[in-house]
Amino acid sequence: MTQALVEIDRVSKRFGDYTAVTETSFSIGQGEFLAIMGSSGCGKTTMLRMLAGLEEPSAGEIRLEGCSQKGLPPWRRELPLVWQSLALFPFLSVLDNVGFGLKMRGVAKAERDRRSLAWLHKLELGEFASRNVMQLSGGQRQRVALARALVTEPKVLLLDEPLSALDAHLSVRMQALLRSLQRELGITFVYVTHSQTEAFSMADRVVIMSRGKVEQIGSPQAIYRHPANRFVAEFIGNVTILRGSVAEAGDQAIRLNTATGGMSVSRGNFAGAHGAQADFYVNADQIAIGDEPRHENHVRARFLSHKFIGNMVTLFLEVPGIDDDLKVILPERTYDCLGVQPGDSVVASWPAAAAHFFGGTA
Amino acid sequence: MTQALVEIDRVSKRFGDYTAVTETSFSIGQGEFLAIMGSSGCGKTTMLRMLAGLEEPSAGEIRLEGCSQKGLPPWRRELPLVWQSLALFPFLSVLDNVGFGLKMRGVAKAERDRRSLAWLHKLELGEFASRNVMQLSGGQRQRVALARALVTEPKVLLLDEPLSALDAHLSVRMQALLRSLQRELGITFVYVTHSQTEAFSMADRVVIMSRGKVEQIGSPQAIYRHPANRFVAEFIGNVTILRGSVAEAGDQAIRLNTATGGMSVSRGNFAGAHGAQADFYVNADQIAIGDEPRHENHVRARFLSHKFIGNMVTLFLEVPGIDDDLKVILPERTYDCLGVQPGDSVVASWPAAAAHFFGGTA
Amino acid sequence: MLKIGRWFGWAYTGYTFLFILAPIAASLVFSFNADRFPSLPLKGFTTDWYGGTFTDPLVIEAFQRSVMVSIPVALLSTILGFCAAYCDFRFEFRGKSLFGLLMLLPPTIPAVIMGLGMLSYLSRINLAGEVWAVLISHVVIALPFAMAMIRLRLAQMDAALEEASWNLRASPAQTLWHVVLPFCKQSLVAAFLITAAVSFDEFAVAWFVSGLNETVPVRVLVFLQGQVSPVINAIGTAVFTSSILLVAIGMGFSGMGKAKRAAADSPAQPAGGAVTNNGLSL
Amino acid sequence: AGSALPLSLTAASSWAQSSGGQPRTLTMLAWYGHAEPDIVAEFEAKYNVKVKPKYYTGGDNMLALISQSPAGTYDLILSDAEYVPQLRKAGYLERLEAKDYPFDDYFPEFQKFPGHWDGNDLYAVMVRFGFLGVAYNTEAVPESKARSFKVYWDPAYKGKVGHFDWYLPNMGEISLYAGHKAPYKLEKEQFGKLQSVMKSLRPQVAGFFDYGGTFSGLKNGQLQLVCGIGDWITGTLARSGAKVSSVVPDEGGLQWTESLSIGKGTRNRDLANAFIQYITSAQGQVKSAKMAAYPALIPNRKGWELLGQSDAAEARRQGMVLQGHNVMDDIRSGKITFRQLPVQQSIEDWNDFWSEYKEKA
Amino acid sequence: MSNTSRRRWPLLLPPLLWQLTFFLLPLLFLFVISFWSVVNFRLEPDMTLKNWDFMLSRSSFWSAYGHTWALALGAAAVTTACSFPAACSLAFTVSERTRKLALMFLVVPFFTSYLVRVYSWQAFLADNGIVNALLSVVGIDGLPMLNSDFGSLVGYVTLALPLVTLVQTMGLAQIDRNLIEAAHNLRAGPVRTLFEVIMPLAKPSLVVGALFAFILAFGDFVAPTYLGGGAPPTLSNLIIDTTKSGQQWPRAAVVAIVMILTLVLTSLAAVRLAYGRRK
Ligand SMILES: Nc1ncnc2c1ncn2[C@@H]1O[C@H](COP(=O)(O)OP(=O)(O)OP(=O)(O)O)[C@@H](O)[C@H]1O
Ligand SMILES: Nc1ncnc2c1ncn2[C@@H]1O[C@H](COP(=O)(O)OP(=O)(O)OP(=O)(O)O)[C@@H](O)[C@H]1O
Ligand SMILES: [Mg+2]
Ligand SMILES: [Mg+2]
Repeated sequence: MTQALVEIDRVSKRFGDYTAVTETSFSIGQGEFLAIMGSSGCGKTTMLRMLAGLEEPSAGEIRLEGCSQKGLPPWRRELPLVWQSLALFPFLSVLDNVGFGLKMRGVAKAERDRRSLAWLHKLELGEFASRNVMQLSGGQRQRVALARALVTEPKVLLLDEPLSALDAHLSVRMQALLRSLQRELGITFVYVTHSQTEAFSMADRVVIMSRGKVEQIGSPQAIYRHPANRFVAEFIGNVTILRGSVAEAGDQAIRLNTATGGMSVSRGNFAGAHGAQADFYVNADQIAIGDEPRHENHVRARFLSHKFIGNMVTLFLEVPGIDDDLKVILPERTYDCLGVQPGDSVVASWPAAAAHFFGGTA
Repeated sequence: MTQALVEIDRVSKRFGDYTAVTETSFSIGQGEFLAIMGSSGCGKTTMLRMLAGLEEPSAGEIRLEGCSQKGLPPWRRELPLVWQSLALFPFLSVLDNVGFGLKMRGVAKAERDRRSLAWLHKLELGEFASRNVMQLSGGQRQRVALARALVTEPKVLLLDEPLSALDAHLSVRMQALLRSLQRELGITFVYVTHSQTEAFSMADRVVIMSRGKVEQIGSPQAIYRHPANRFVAEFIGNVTILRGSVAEAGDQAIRLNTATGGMSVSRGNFAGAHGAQADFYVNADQIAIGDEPRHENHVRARFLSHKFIGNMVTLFLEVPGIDDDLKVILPERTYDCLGVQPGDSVVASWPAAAAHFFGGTA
Repeated sequence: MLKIGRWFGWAYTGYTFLFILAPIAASLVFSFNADRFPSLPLKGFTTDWYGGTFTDPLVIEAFQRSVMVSIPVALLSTILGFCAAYCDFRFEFRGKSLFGLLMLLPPTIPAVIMGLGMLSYLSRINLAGEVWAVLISHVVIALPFAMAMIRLRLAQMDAALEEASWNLRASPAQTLWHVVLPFCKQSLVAAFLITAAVSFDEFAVAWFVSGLNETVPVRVLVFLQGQVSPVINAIGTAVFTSSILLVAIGMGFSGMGKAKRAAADSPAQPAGGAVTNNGLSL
Repeated sequence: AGSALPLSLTAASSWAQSSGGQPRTLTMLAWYGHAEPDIVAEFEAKYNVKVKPKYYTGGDNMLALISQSPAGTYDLILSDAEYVPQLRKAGYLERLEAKDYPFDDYFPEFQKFPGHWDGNDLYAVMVRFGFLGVAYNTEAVPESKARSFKVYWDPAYKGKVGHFDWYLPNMGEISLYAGHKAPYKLEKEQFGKLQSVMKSLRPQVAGFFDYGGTFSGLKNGQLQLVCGIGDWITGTLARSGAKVSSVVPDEGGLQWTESLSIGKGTRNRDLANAFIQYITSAQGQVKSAKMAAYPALIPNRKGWELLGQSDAAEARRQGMVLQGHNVMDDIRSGKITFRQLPVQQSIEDWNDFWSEYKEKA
Repeated sequence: MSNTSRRRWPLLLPPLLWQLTFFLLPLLFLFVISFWSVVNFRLEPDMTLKNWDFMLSRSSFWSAYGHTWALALGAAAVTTACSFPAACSLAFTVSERTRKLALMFLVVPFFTSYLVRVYSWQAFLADNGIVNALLSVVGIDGLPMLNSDFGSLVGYVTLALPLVTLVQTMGLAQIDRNLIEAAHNLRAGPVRTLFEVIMPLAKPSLVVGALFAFILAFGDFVAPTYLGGGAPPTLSNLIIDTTKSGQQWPRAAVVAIVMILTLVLTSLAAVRLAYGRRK
């Protein structure tokens, strides 16, 4: 990681009795694209608002380039925020919206307009400069909000679910725009989102939060492949969680007894004693389906239902003895070749390398 | 397809000068799960509202079990609708909300409550019967709205983006619920949605609309593999569209000259004469990447950027001579093995079977 | 900095309320002052003025009449106001903006002019000087208040609510009865109370058209023009007390109650994240 | 406008009549005070009747109320004498029988009061009267100064001079000050002079007040001189301890007169008649002289006698003593003129000037 | 819904007929009698322009008109300025609950006899009234307040302040907080935010509040009579004086019509100012 630009140091935020953010620490590097994800109400917006100075932390400190921001009112900070609702000024033209921040910094009108216009052109909004913002479409407004935040050339840009109001297509295009802007300008983005797709496809690192706490920080791949705990695994939703007691510890793998028989799980840095209960997870896209077991771990299961998403199919299998359905993700072509029908009995199998304990790195 | 339950016969709807739905015809079979998709403002809601009788078609006719619904006001129809906003009655208890339709049909109180309660239990809401609907969570309200529509045991249920207000997780669980309810009850669902995932994973058939017109109707797989036209292809977004002139027509494939050289495209029922210009598309997940061409069609391209979505990676390649980027979808593991970096030069290749003309069936 | 601004704001607001409430408070004080004229220093405590007020047959009659007028006024204006508000909310028709103007204009017509117009018109149709005249004029004045309040409530109604009701086979009439009216219930009660208060306080038009059938505020006006007696303060204080009760109850129905209920409910509602987790357990 | 209307009863009076044991209702249109308990209680008890007043605030207001109500609304009409001819001409009054009333006991000047008779037909009976002059605050203004209308122009009282908001008494007084012996009968140039004299007074003036405003203005010291009123206000105030008084100045004073008539279309003629008899009798006259709302002089000589016996102090205060100088002497000396409507100009002319006068600050 | 059009009549007719019969007709009738004449204290149907001619050619009418305008405008300005800080405080710095309570206290006087309140003000504003008594404690003596335009203004403000504060508070409370925070986030401090963001956003409620104050003051006769000393007269005073003057109802009707026209035009202009200027 590059040098830490923003440091969040044991920050908590309480609203009355309710603690929205609990003793959270992490730092954000120069030029990094950091996404914050988590279920609704977990404190993402609160985190961002504390960065912007719109809320004061109840405890802890936020540092920007090493300087504590404590007590600094929002209008003294250089951390522009892009709101989900955009918060464009409805009584101003597009140009004046973009120029607002410059005006507040005392930039003269001519210079202000020049710089605003340059940004509008960059975001392909040049022709709308004199329009009222209310006359723009959703995607256009979105870009105006971006231009307004970027025109002062900040080091860090905060974004709170900026794309959630857009329809799927627009959202995809805006993602591309955001990503390329961020690369091009070398700005640090702190990006709050609900959408796994957005976070995973854009961010360098993703923070997963739950109930005011950070559950995991890491690259999208790391989180996807190696969820740190049950919460993250369920949140990402691409694994099946199983449970067993340690029967035999090998070098590479550990053998467990589960409700459906013995299973091998990658050792990682797991240190459970013989007989200890342990949760582990199996990656859905590393499971093979067929009439015969093809890997060392295998269960016989009943094919319940499937979901077709893009060119992938998710299969739900009922395994005797375990509560959750076993999730299997196959490319559509593989699924077609299998020719199974709901209700059929199949064998699911996976190598020890597809199963991991929580918290172990691969 | 089973017997047509609902027939939409050259239906148009104009609002003043604006035509929201243009001469649309299709029919919906008994017990079918039909999803309607399309970009915002394309007339999906209008279509549904015409079915429910909330809008009267400007031209054409809607028939239910062969009977024209023309002139029938909404309160004489048996086509319950589930609103995106749910439209629950805030001043009634959960039980009374569910029983409203029965009350309007003159069902006595005791019987009404019995039937409503049975539905609430079925949807695991039994314990909330006497609560005010405002006190429920989003997902619970959603189920109340469903119960209210289903309690009268209709033949057809209309749903307008019922899940769009829920967060991603809740939405996935509700999808499973809806799908299993529909199967179990054998009711016809007409389901409007924005979300490709929802439509493709639940529906038997999908209708793709654009600007008031139907662009394609078919099973999710058919639409995914064989978009009928450029609009659908771009809407689904998993192909790259290319253009060429017919050079040589073979039995299985047709050879075209394109800006990047000759290409073979599956013949399908294409009937263009020699020299004719034609668009064709290449499925992104059937393209191989490497240092060498691996299939008969190949181009040299520059790897621009990639997007990580779940366990798949989308690569964008710049090909000299074509405007759009070439889209390639690879499993993450394949991508990892390739070890390419943005900026690298690669060879993309695909078999003739991965390229199709629009409108041709495979 | 911000704190100072905040305190300044609150102090200023306090002064504003002082300005608004001072005359009311003074009238309360002077209603117990032995001196016949409201001036300083106070002369000593007395309840004579109340005694005088509540034994004066004219005042008692005026009170009875005010009550008798304000209740039907409130009823009629609420009903008519609902009809007007609903039409404005639901229907599109030619001349709708004129309709709205006609419904909402009366409060902008100065009371003197309304009085003048009402008196000359009602005397043409043999109603001037009758209780009916007061009733009619007050409905004209109060209807816009009722309409505005109910219209505001209707604006909060999801348009889909009525459609949902039709969709569940309720005819438009049934929908009005089972959905729209229950939805507006609080605002109907509030409109009733507030129109009653408007009628109970209106003096200018009533003075023109009431003839011998004086209402309480007309009596006050007559006292003010003629006798200048502390009875004015006594009546004022009594009317203030009853108005404050009516309005408080009205407000309670329209908003405060809701706020309170919401506050009481919120613990029952699982906080953000919890909704996701226990919302569905299929 | 209401004259063409068919006869109808108010809801209130028809209720009262339909129920036997209930008291009947007698309606009265009057200045404030004439139907208060101190005046009517005895009458009400005697006839089992309830007197129900509508109080007006000036002759024009009274005319408006009559004209906008159906005939028969008001059984009794108490009006300022100068309005009686207008009411009669407009057909709002019933004719009265002269023999019903104790005219023989009246001072001769008041037996055949101008305007109350049309030839030999009687339409109104005089009940009480009073003088209008200079009303002043006895602490701020010495009586010697108040003895002339000139005091209104005194710079010491700038901004402390009030007008009773009715053109008639004010313009009459200033007309007297301008030297017009017949203050309401003005030639064109005399009217012009009146206007210019009045305009010169305007800078002194604090405002224009109704009865209530005048009352509280004098009481709380806001006003130290008031033009257009007399003892009917200051007397009342003095009774409650205010330091105010009024005098008839040397230039002369005006007399206001209140008279009772019976409204056209009354359903209670007998009661109405009885009331006039009651209030014009000696006992009634004493009550009227001492009316709580505002005291006044009475035209009934027997009334004077009775007042002298029952309340000598009040009789003295008002100058209604049969021995020694009394108010009748002022009238007989020509110092007092009846207030009346303008003769050569129209009411509107005077009123318009009054409006204009108010305007110029 | 096209098929609802027939069903609106049972709901539309009652209020429509009521307001036509008892509101529009009286006003039209007022217009009609402005062409009638008065003979012998009685109104006689006529078709004469002389009332219009008479009133509109009077200089006293026009100066009353000017005076009323000035007073009403003053009332609108003073009330707006007085209530804005309070409305800001209520809208932004207190809890929802406190705000509701405060708004209730604002509404209550609206339904408390205005006459009684004006009467009460006399005791405050008189030369030796309560205010002067308090002022003399700090060594200021004898400010004349009663029976002046100042007195009238106090009355108007009494009448309009609660309503205006209410309108402004509701307008301000509706402002999207995000916009204020966005302004802060773009480095606008509290004062600049007030002028650059809050004021433009609150413009409709400011204008509508001022309009209410204007309308109320324009038509009120109580404050100028009991606190303003009745001089110089306002148009409402003029109406009352004119009806007194030999039953000149037609002339009073002329004044009334001019007042209504003025108010309608002012309202239109104000609404345009409040909502119209959006590109
Ligand atoms: N001003 C406030 N007063 C009281 N509680 C608050 C306040 N702001 C936020 N909260 C609470 O803090 C918690 C976290 O809120 P926050 O807005 O940060 O969630 P979030 O993660 O952004 O959720 P979402 O995804 O729904 O936007 C929530 O439970 C919320 O109710
Ligand atoms: N009542 C109406 N009057 C005028 N135009 C209307 C009306 N209802 C819909 N439209 C227009 O008809 C078009 C189709 O609207 P519709 O609501 O059916 O779109 P939609 O496909 O449901 O869009 P979305 O995905 O945004 O819900 C839109 O352009 C809309 O503006
Ligand atoms: Mg948030
Ligand atoms: Mg829609």
